[in-house]
Parts: sequence; structure tokens; C-alpha cells
Amino acid sequence: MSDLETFKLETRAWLEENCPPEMRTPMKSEDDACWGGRNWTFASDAQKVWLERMAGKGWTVPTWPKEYGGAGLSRAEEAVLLKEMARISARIPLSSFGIWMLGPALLKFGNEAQKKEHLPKIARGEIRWCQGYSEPSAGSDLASLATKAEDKGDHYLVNGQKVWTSYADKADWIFCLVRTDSTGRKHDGISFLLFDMESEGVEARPISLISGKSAFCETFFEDVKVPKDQLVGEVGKGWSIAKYLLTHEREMIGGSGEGVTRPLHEIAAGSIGLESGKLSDPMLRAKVAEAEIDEWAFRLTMQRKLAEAKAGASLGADSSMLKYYGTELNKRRYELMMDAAGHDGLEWEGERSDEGKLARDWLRTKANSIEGGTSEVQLNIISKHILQLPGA
Amino acid sequence: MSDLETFKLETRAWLEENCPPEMRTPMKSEDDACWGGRNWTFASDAQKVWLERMAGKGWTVPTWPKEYGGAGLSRAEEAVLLKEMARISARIPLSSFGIWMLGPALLKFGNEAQKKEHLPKIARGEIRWCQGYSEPSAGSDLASLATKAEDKGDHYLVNGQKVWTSYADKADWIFCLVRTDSTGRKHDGISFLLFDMESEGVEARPISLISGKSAFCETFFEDVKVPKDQLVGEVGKGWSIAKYLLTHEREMIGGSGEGVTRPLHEIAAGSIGLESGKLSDPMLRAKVAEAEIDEWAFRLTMQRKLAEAKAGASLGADSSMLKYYGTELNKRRYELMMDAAGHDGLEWEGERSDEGKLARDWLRTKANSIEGGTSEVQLNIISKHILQLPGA
Amino acid sequence: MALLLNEDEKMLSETAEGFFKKKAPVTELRKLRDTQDEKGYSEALWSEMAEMGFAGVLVPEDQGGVDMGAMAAGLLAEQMGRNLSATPFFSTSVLSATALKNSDGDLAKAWLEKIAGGEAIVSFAIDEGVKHNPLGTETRAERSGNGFKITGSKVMVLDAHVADAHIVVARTGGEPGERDGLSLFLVEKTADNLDVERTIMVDSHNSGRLELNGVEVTADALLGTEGEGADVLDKVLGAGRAVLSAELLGAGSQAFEETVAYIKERKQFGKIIGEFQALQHRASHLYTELELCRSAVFAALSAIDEGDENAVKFAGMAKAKLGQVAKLAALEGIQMFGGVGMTDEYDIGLFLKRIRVLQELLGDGNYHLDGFAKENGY
Amino acid sequence: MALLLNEDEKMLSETAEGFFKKKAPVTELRKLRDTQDEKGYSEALWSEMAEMGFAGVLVPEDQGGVDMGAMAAGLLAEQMGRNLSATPFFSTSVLSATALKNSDGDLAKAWLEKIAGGEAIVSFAIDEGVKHNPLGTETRAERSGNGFKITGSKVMVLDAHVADAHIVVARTGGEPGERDGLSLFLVEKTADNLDVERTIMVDSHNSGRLELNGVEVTADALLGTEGEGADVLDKVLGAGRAVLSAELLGAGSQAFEETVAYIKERKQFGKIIGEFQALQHRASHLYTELELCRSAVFAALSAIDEGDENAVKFAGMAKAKLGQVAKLAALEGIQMFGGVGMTDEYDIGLFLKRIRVLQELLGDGNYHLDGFAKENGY
Repeated sequence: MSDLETFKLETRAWLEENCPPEMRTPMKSEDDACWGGRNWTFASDAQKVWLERMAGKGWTVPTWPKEYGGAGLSRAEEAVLLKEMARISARIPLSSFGIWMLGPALLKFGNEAQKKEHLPKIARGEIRWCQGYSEPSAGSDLASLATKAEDKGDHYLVNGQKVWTSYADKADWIFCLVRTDSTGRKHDGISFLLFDMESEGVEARPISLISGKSAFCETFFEDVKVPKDQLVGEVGKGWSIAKYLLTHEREMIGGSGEGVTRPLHEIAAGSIGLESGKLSDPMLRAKVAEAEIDEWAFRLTMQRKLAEAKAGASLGADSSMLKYYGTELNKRRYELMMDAAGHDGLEWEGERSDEGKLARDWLRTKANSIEGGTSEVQLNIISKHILQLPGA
Repeated sequence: MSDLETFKLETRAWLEENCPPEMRTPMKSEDDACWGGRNWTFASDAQKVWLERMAGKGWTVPTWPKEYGGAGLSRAEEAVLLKEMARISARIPLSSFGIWMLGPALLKFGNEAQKKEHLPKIARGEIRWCQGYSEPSAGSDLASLATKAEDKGDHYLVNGQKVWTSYADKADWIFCLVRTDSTGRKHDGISFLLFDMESEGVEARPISLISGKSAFCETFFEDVKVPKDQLVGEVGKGWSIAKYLLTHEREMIGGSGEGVTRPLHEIAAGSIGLESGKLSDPMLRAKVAEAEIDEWAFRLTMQRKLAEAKAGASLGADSSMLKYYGTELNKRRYELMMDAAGHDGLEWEGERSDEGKLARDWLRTKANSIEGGTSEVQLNIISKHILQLPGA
Repeated sequence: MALLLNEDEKMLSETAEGFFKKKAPVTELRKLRDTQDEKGYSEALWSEMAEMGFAGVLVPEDQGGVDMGAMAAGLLAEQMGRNLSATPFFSTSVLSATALKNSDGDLAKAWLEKIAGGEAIVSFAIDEGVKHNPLGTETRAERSGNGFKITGSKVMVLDAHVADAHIVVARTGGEPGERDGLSLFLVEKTADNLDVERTIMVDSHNSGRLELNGVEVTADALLGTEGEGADVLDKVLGAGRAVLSAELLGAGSQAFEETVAYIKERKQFGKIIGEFQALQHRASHLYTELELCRSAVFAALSAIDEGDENAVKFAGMAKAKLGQVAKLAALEGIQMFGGVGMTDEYDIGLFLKRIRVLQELLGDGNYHLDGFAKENGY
Repeated sequence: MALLLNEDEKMLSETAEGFFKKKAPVTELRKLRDTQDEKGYSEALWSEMAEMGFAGVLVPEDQGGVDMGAMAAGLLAEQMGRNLSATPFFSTSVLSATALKNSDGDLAKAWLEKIAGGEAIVSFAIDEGVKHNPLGTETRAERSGNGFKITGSKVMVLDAHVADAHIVVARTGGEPGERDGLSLFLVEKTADNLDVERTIMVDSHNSGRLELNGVEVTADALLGTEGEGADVLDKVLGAGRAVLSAELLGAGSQAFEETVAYIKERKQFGKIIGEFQALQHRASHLYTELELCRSAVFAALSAIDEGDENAVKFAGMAKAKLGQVAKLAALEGIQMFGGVGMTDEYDIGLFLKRIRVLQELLGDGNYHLDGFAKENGY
């Protein structure tokens, strides 16, 4: 038996024994996720037990080295683990920007002390992180950020404002882009700091969105003191860490339509019905068919680009292409779903509409082509890096 | 009886008596038009007689002053004349860039001698004109023209090349933009010259287009001598004459879809047929309906803008809007006609397809959004002059 | 066809512009929404609209209206569209007033008077399913004693929960899908066996549902001729769609203008974003589309006033075009505003929501494209 | 599904790229057109293609072919699309070869051998009306003596006038619109009562019409089972549409790349026009669409080779997508080239013409969108 086969059987057995039955049902909403952190209240014992057991195995971050709280699995072993979890519909034990974003960046750019300090706590869900990138006046032009970190000898003094910081009101620590030098090119002089959200001078206020509820905050820093050893990488070299993380984020968002599997035409038929075997609205039918074929071609393209990446080609600027098309397509999908839902889709409150779920989801998709770099920015990137058009 | 009523009755009687029966049938193609000029061969006696009689009345250019070969009619009288001609399906007696373009420019910018010399010959169809604007390296950027006219005391020496000169191979004279000064801003230093196409050093070569037959030429000037009294307006001020003429042209092209009256859905139904009362191709049906509604809204907009212009408002940059939308819509129309025509529309030669008429017309429409200022240029003009966006 | 406004219309348009900007701007809609106002509209505003003659814009002079016609109603709606004003104007003064004035009888006249005086809100209950489908009406009205007994459900009934009466479209004959057999009834809010439910909508404008569980009405509650309601309905829907198109024109134009103003100010990458040619071209295209829209709206409205035989068809064509373009204006707006456009603080999101509702009401673009093709025999 | 090329395929693709660029570039098409070449293709080129194994790419090895499958055929077609190469490849080596190899019998084998050897051109005659409509076939084949007598008209028969034989789809039963009753016949060019007319097409590639005025064929001319031709047809059309999609990918990509190259050089208003952001965004969008197209083409081709039950469906989906995007590439190209693009001197117009034909063949985008919806039960 191959090592991988052995690993599979062992994993299956362990999961069978250790995954609580309550954790073997699909999450009904974002509210069912476990985010961890200092102030986390577990929704159930099962949620707590499941996190502890998985963290104990290093399986909240299976490919991280063991000394940082991971299990040191190979990519192939990780794939087996995920497959075995999927087999029993096991929930992910921990949702975490620490795992998805900061962790990879620390592994690549952090020093030994920082890795030792932060990674295990991320792996165990003890510290919940948020991301301090966007600023009100910067928008798409991330690098023109203005939040200032002054060198005060043993610490930096941080002043400024961030926006779109997801869950800043619930996070324990923040990884944050700040300007340590404003004399040279704007991309230089940016540094990458970590600090505690309970530091004096930090305030986070949730933002109300057009879709209502929101995880986003505005975050204000007034004379926040950050010890110098909380700088990641070199001073003034934070932009390369940021870019590394942005590419990650772009791929995640571009693929966000991926999980949605119910075919549009089924949704439409369920709402407006068929006449003589065809969708009762012939014009909508045409648009649904077009969208479904585009979804098919897009899914294939995701797969193809992933396959190319696995075969050694760098995804590079193609991630912009995927981000651009995937988000625009998802917006189209929701417009069509709203068309099909008709009057029912216009409700905003009340049980019948599940508190306006479709309308709110539809509105939420409008951010797809803005967050993580607007569609316009992605098109600029394609023009510049792929087509190499002048002045792009 | 009002003067206009009297004029109407007199006009009707004169037309009844003077318009030959052969000239009372719609033109079957461009070939039936009478262009006049030194080398013109009349297609029939009727064509010759009709031109002579109309020119004799001053009705080839009804609103021009009598001393320049016109009839000095008011706009209202002209409208009556056109209506009465339409009543008996009378053909226009003379097709002429002299009438449509140069005439209005000369009336506005020419000196008395030039008006006396050229306008009557235009009115009588004795001299056929062509327009020398575009150049190969200039394209949309008309003002960057390079054809040079050097001041040689009593004459200009013209060297350079024009392109897209319609019927240059058939025209007697050309009105031509040349550069008399290349030191200042490119819009300055442009002058407006008239000269004989039989002058030494002029050569016109027809251009073969993707649609086949073409009225367009490339025109070459090598040391062409042009007497100085053939300069219109001031030296270096030719750009304002050009702009005046371009606005004329834009309006003509934007409205070029206007005359086409057969509804798209009839054409489509004639080609692919109906099933249970609906176009047999449901997807094409959706696109045809959308295009027809757009055509309706566009026609209304043409009418509305004309009504506004009549009411005293200046059309201004709105002519760019009409040019942009009208030409794009016409291209869409022909794409849909090609879709409906299917296999039949793909034939290029032979009687069955009338020598590939539809395919050639379809290809010809692709120039709509290029000639007279590209769609991109029109959108720039709207951005700048209507929306007043910065840097447009 | 009148494609230019005459002096009276210009004056009305200017008056309306000033009125709604001052009395019912977007902040008023926010207030109604954020205070969870029970009525969902301002009674004081509605009274003023009655005084100005707006409430009775389509009501004959004999019943105290100003009877200015569809073009006038459209000009008012355009300004309400620009300000997202929440009023019972559309349900009461457009749909129900058109229905009532095309039905003889004292009852109709009495309600027209109340409408013109701002004393009554009358909702118009037609739709039953997820999509607009007038001939699909299933609600039944059966003879019962001297009157009728009505049974069925209605959705997307604008201003239902604040209405003093509802005009209900029901079948006295025929089967769903047929034109024959439709009748219109006036049902007072006090009727027995009538349940009215308010539904909170994405655009924060009033809408609701009616459940008619055997509602009894007297014979004079029948508006017009029994079974021939479809003819009245044509007029109601024609006027309704044309006026909705006008409101979409207002909302779309306002969204567009606010977007253009924003991109003239917002800086990114060291440039005003309005300098980026890609945005310029999209804005210029949209400008052009909105100009086409204005022509379509004027043509549809004036065709009604001129009694043009194509009036209903034009209204549908306008609704198809406006739904599509106003939506484009909203989508371009939300994208060009970027992140801030996603926050509730900015108005562009409210325009996106309102336009979504307006384009759905009385048939969306797909419905009217299909209808246009059918109308033309293809 | 194979979304990446394996080493063999990569090598084939590179070979084909070099071959067609050298042997059958656009100038060769111009030459055929401008000399009004009677054959409309180069016999020398076709012989070379046979030697390279291209002519027999789908022919079984037993009949002298290389039997490399649909993916290989698509890779060849892609390169022909890039060069607008005029060859009998599609009619003969794709459509007819697929039909023949899915029919038993010695006759089929004999013709497959000739195809692989480059010794025969075999056209495939299916369409009869202005639009593709395989089940609409009206051409009839009636029993006559030991064989059949075929009567009907065929249009858009690629390479008809140079074909040594034609595979004709005809009804031996059923009515137009029905799937049952279709049969395929091999008709030699020498048959009596057969008129072949060459039609000169907008893309300067070979096409023609057949008039079958009671063409007599022997029983062995029936390919496959009488009345069950639709099953073979599925395979022919599936392969045909997938390969056409590949050719569209080639033509669309080439048009796009030449356009991008042009806007990097052309100056206007003192700037390289490729610097204008509006053009950049349109180009980047098109790049993205073409990437989706490549995935669709690879998926459709490999599904055939893998015997996937959805292969025919995928081919239709790819054809729908490719028709639309390649057309966009041509239209954007012609607009961005501007005036010179309208002249016959530049190649972009030839791409526009060829793409128009390719997207029409075996069903245009509308046809396949509708078919896709039907296939999925809506």
C-alpha cells in the first residue's frame, strides 16, 4: 500500500472518531463559521471540540511546518485530507484571515521570532486577525495610502484611517500597511506592521452597506504605539508583501462564483415556469442560455489555468483575467436571478423572502468587481502585462 | 391664397410639365445618379433634359442666391419644392459634393470672385468636385495632415498624398486641405485650396475595398502649381472651414440609416419564416425586437434634435451623439440581416445574390463608424463638450 | 408626436423640479425608511401635492382635477424619479385615476374627487405571480346576490396598506390567459374577508399583498362593463408604463449625473478618474442612450394624450428601452462610485434599488420585448 | 477532460503552425481568389497535407490514416484558421471521414483510404435552406430497383465542385422535423441527374449547390443503417462543430493579435493608439473572452476523443461561444484598424469575411443557444 493510501485510511479513521456529528452538516450561513479569537463564543461544544482536536493534529493548517502549529503535510496529503473531510461533510474547523492571508505572508517574509510568536496562535484559533489595506482616499490606488507610521526610536507612532477592514470590530490583531516614508516613489516607503487592536488609539466602526448587514469597518488610528519588532520584512519594503497577498486575494474572489452549482435555468424555471417545455419568458431564456455557456467556459478556464499553474507555468497576470471575468459573470448571474425572481425578489424583510436574501445577495455582488482591485484595474493589468500595450 | 400656396401650385404645374417620365421612377442604384462634370456621359436624354431644366430654374440649388445659379428660395419654399418633387417621385437632378459640401463653405467663406466663378458651374453640373481631407498617416486626427503647400510668390506648390477621396478619379476639381505652415499648433497653418484635377502632378488611383467596388481613391500630388487666388478664406485659417464642413458631413452620415424603412422583422421573417406566429429563431427574434425598438428611439431622437435645432437650439456636439449611435445601429442592423439571410447572405457573385449585394452592403457598413470621425472620436467629443470630463 | 415640451409643460416641469427637490428629496426617503414609518409616505407632502394639482393631474375638471394629461403626469414622475420621492402618486393618481375615469358611474366619480382632493389613496391590484401577467389573472369574481364575491391573491400592490380602497382586477369569465372575462372592482379597505399585508421592499417604497377570501361587493363596485375590463386595462397599463418610463428616465438621469459629477472629483493614481478614457467612453455611451430614452418617453406620453392608436404599444416600447438603460445607468454608477457606492451613506445604491423595482413593475424589458414582437406579428 | 495539450499534441500543433504559415498563408488565399482559380484550392498543398498525415487525421490506421482524433483535427484547423487556408480538409477529412468511419461497408473503407491518401475530395451535403437545420431535411431517397433514387437540393456544400463524391443526407422515411428516417448516401460525381454548381462566397473558400433530380444509386451507396442516419449525423456534426470552433479560435485569435500589433504602431493625435485606455480595455476584454474560447474548444474536442456522452452538446456550446467571440474579434479589429482595415490590401477584412462564414456553418450562435436550452429542458 502506498504511503498516501495509508494516510488516507488513517485520516478516515481519525475523522470518523473525532469529528462530532454536529460538525458533519453543511453550514447554513456565514453565522455557522468558527472564527476563533480572544473574544470568541463557541456556538456549541461540538464547535469547540472540533477546533481543538483539529488544531491538536495541526490540521487547521495542514501544510504549515509542525513547529508553527501545522502538520507538515505535502500538497498531496492535504488533498487527501480535504477529500476525506468532504466525504463526511465535515465543516472547516476554523475560518481565519490569519490562515488564508497573514500566515502565508509570514511564512515567506516573517522572521523566526515572528513566526514562532504568531503562527501557532493562528493555527489554534487563539488570535483573530484583520487586514488593514484600503484607505478612503486611496481606493483602487492602494499604494497611495496615507496612514503614517513615524519612527520614534523603539516604536512606530501610527496615525491614519483604514476602510473596508473586514471584522475589524471583532478582530484581536491587525496586519496593516503603513507609510514610513513619503519622500520617494509611492510604492516605496510602505511598511507592513502587525499590532494589537486593543492598543490605545485604535477604534473600529462597522459600515452599513446597501445590502444591509456588513462585516466591513472603518478603522481609525490615533497615536497608536507599535513596537518595532512588529514590523514584517524590511522597512519600506511592505509593498512586495502586499502584492503577494493581493494576488492570493484576487484568485479567491475570482473563483467565488465557483461554489455556486445550481444551474441558472433551474432557478429560473422554478420561479417563472415552463411553457411547452421552454422557459415561459423567451427573452430571459436567451440570456440564461448565454450566461450558462459563459459559466461553463469560465469554469473550464479556471481549471485550465490551474492545470497550467500546476504544470509549472506562473499564473501571473492571468489571475486578473479570472478575477475580472469571474466577478462580472457573477454579477450577471445575480441580475438574471433577480429577473427570474420578479416581484418576489424585491422583498427586503420578512420570512417569505428569508429577510430579502436574494436582493441582499444581489446587491452584495456589486462589490465583487470593486473589492480586490476593480474590473478596470484588472483590465489595466491585462493591457500592461499580457498585451503589453504602451502606456498601460 | 398665401404666397406659399401659390408657389406650391406653380411648382406642381411646372414639374408636371417639365419632369420627364423616366425621371419619375425611383433610382434603382447609385449608378442611376447624375453627377455631371466635364466628362459626364448622360445615361439618357431624359437625364440631360431634367438637369438642364432644373438648373435653368435654379432648382438644383434652390436656396442659393440667384446670382450664383440658385433660385433664392426660402427654407419654406424649398420644403414645398421637395415635397412636390416627392409627390411625383421625381429624382434629384444632380448629385454633387459641390452642392452638398463646397457650396455652403464657399457661400460662407469664399470671396466674391470665387463665388461667381465656381457656384454657377456647380449649380449647372458643369464641374464635378471631390474632397481632399484625409491622409494616410492622419486618419482620425485630421488636423495632423502633412500635404504641404509652399508659397512660391504667385502660386502654391502642393506636394503630398490624400486618401479616401471619393470619386477623385472622376472629379474635375478638388477642394483640399493643405499645410501652409508647420511651425505652430497643428490646427493653425492649415489652408483651404481649390484646384483642377487636370493640373500637372495630380494622380488619382481607386482603392479596392473589402466590399469590392469603391468610389474611394488615393490621390497623389507632386509639385502641383495652384494659383494663389484659389485659396479660400485666409491663409492658415482653413481648419475652421474644415470643421464647418465636418459637422455637415457628420449629420449626413448619422442619418444615413434613416431612409431604410423596411422593418427588420419583415426581412427576417421573409428569410427564415415564422413558427406558430413567431420568428423561427427565438434568439434572433429577441435581438431583432431590441434593435427595432432602438431604431424607433433613434429616429425619434433625430426628430427631436432637429425640432430643437429648428426651435433655435444649436445641435452642437449632439451631432456626435447622432453620428455615433446612428452608425453603430446601422452596423447592428446589417449584422442581423446577415444572420437572417444565413447561407444566402454569404454569396459574393452571381445573379441569385444580386452579385453579393447584401454581403457587400454589410461590409460597407463597417466604414460607417470610421468615416466622418470614428465612433471613438465622437465619444471623445461627447465626453469633452457635453459631459465636460477633464482631459477629454 | 410632441417631442418638444410646450411652454405650459416646461413651466410644469420646472415647478415640479423645484417642488420635489425641496419637499421630497432622497433624504426624505431615508427618513421614512430609517424611522420605519408606518405609512411609508408623508401625508403632509401628499396634501401639498393635492393642493398643487398633482394628485388630480389626470382627474377630469368636473371631479376637481386639473386634467392635464399623460405628458404632465410623466413630467411629475420624472422629477419624483430624480428624487426617489415616495408618494402614492403612481398607484392613485396614475393607475387608479385612469381606471376610474375610464369607467362610468357615480362611484367612480366620487373616488376621482377624493383622489384629486388628496383625500383618498386607491391602490391598483393586478399582479398575482412573480412576473407581470395581466391576462393571467386568476382571481375570480362570482355573482353573489346583487353583487359579486371576489376570491384570489394579489401581489406587488403599491400602497396597499395605506389605501382607502383597492381597484381589483378579477375574472368574471374566461380562463387565465384570455382577454375576455376580466372586470375591475372597487373594494373598500373596510371590506370583510380582505387581508392586507404590507411588504417591506428593497426600494423602501410602499407595496403589499391582498388576500381576498370571498370579499363581497355590491353591483355598483363593478367599474365599467362586466367582462370587458381588458379595454380599460389597456388604458391603465398604457398610462402606467409610460409614466413608469418617465420615472425611470428621472431616476436613470439623476444616477448618471451624480456619477459624472463624482468622477469629476474623485482622484485615483494621481488622476481625476473622469480623465480615464475608458470611463469617458462608457459615460458618453450612456449619455447617448439616455437621450434616446427621453425621446421614447416623450413619444409614449404624447401618444396617449393624442389618442394615438399605437399609444399602448409605444408605452411598452418605452418601458422596454427605459428598463434596460436606467439599469445600465445604475450599474455603471455603482461601479464608478466604487467602494463608497457600496455604502448606505451614498445615494447611488438607493437608485440601483429603486430602478430595479421600477423596471420590474408592469412588465420588465424582457416582457415588453416579447410583447413588441408579438404585437408586430413575429 | 483534457484542458492542457500533451506532448504529442504540442508537437503536432507546432508542426501545423509552421506548415500552414509557410505553405498556406493568407497570400495564398488571395492568389486563389485573384486568379479566379478554377479549383479554389491548391492541389499541391492538399497532396502535402496528405503526406503529412493531415488528410487522414481521423481515418483509421487500417485505411491508411493516422487516426489521431478530434483534438488533433482541431489543432490543425486552428492553424488553418490563423492563415485562412483554403483546403478541402474540413469537408473531406472531418465531416466526410467521420461519416464514413461510422458506417460499415467496403465502400466506406475504400473512400476512407482515398481520403487518407489525398486522392479524393468528398463533400458533405446536408443543408437545404438559408439556415442550418439538419432534421429539416426534405431531400428524399426512394427505393428504386436494387438501390435508391434521390431527389432534392443542397446548399452550402463545401468543396462541392471539386469533389469526387458527395455524402448526401436524405430522407428514406419520416417527415421534415423528425429524427427518424434520415439516411446517408455516397453519390459519386459522375452520377446522372446530378447538377453541381459552384458558388463564389464572401470568404473566397469553396462552396456550392447540388441539385439531385432523381439521382440513382446502388444499395451499397447507403452508408450505415437505413433511417438511422441521425445517429451518425450526431457524430459528424459534433466533430464538425468542434473543429469549426477550433478554426474560429484560430481566426479570431489571429485577427486579435494582428489588431493588437497594429494599435501598438499606429499613431493618432500624437499618441500610439494602443495608449488609449478605451481601446486597451476593449482589447483586454477580448483577450479574456478568447481565453474562455480556448477552454471551450479544448473541452469540446477532448470530449469527443474521450467518448464523453456530452460530446455533441459541448460541441454546440463551443460553437455558440466561438461564433460570438470570433465575430467580436473581427468587428473590433475592423474598427481599430480604421480606414485601412476597409481596404482590400489589409488582411483584417478577410478575417471578418471568413469568420462570418465559419460562424454560420453547421449552426450559428443563435441556433446553438436555442439548442443548448432545449437540450437542458428549458
